[in-house]
Amino acid sequence: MFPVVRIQREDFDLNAEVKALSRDRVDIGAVVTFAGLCRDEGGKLAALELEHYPGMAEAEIGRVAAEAVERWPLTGLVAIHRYGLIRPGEQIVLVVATSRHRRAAFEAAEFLMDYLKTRAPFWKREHLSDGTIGGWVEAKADDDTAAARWN
Amino acid sequence: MFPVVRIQREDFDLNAEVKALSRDRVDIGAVVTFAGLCRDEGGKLAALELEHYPGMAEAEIGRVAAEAVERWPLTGLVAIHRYGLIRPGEQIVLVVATSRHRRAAFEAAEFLMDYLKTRAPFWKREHLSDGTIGGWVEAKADDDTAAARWN
Amino acid sequence: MIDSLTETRPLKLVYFAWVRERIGVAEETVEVPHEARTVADLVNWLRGRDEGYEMAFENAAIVRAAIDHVHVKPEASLAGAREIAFFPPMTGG
Amino acid sequence: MIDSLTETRPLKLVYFAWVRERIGVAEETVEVPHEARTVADLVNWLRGRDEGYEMAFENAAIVRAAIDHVHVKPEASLAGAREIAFFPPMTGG
Repeated sequence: MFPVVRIQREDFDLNAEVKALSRDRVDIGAVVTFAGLCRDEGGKLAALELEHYPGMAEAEIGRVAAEAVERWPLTGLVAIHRYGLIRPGEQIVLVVATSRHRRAAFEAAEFLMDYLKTRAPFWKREHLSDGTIGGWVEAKADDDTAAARWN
Repeated sequence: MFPVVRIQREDFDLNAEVKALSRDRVDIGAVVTFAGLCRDEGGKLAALELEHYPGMAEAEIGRVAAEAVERWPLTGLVAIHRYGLIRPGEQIVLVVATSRHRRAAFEAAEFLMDYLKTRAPFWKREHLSDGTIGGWVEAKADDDTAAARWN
Repeated sequence: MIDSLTETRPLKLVYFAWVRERIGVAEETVEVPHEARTVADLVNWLRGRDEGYEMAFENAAIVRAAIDHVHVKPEASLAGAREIAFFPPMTGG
Repeated sequence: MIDSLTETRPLKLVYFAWVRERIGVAEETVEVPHEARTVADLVNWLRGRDEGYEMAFENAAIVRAAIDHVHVKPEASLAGAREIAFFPPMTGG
């Protein structure tokens, strides 16, 4: 099984990705998806701008995905991360993990998200509702703690 | 937030359920879905027959969903369970949990599935590829262990 | 003792999966003696009715019960129950 | 010491987010003295170049580095590196 990793400006379709992994298969028992959306933070935010490191973003998410494939008996794995300007309510990131059993699919999806948060070279900057450009979003210690759980 | 619980014979649409929870909202950061599919067990199985206890199935899943809403700060929660004859590759069960942050959405979805496995009044019987009706699927100690994690 | 009307009351019982198959009916309303106060009493009384019940409850600890759509333990009281269900451990999801 | 051709080599550097903003360019190829053998050496040398670099690396422990698309620690060797990147802690996902 080879994980699918895509870094793209355009939106993605959760349903199409799930269908692509499960079509014509009868050995999958569990499909777990995670979609990360842009919040407006109570009206404060007009958009998030996502900068990324082309080349390394694909490589790094690919390494994390390959590690997930090593650790859990998956039948499929997809990771898609968008860059550019993303408005509240829009999708930023998608992970789909399929497996025979639910525990592997849940764990692999959570693992991928935790690592993606702390290792994938993306940086968020806030565009505020008043038209100004806010600061760069600061990394959260919570996310490091979450990623450390898997060691 | 009031969880959606549906017990139905017909198939469901993952995408429609996600859209229903997230449409016109800008306060959701995380959408986790779990779909449980019927496996063919290496060609052995022609279908799974799912018997359920009408009335109690809705009530019990409703209680588990209400408990998830108590425990995690969710913005939305859906649980759908099918009954009747379900063929390999078809969907059996769906859980969708949305929240501001990913940890709550992941945990609530896993909790709901673990409890649903051990407390929702459904029973699976195997219909075999050779045309005969196999036995009732036995409950797994694994599932009890998984549910006990949340106590 | 069980033949007087005042000493029994009707209870609606429902059965699922292999419990249903062994007993041979999906639901029934039976006259249960007042002495049967708990789910465990009811199970004991049912086992004496015929071979099907005896088979269904041969490993009584494995059979689950619900009163009015809520899981209960063997020691649960039958008082006020409208519908009592017996079924194997659940295998949904 | 740094003015002889043999004592420097060109390195391609790329910067992201506020590291990029403070330095003022997204990428550049700079002549780095051979004495700079590790990422930490390179950071120290860059800080001496001008105020922008000094600001970018003022809290050097916070800035992350990658060599040829792989995260590395400050003590990582620059030998054979084609592209060295500096950026703040990641905030994707």
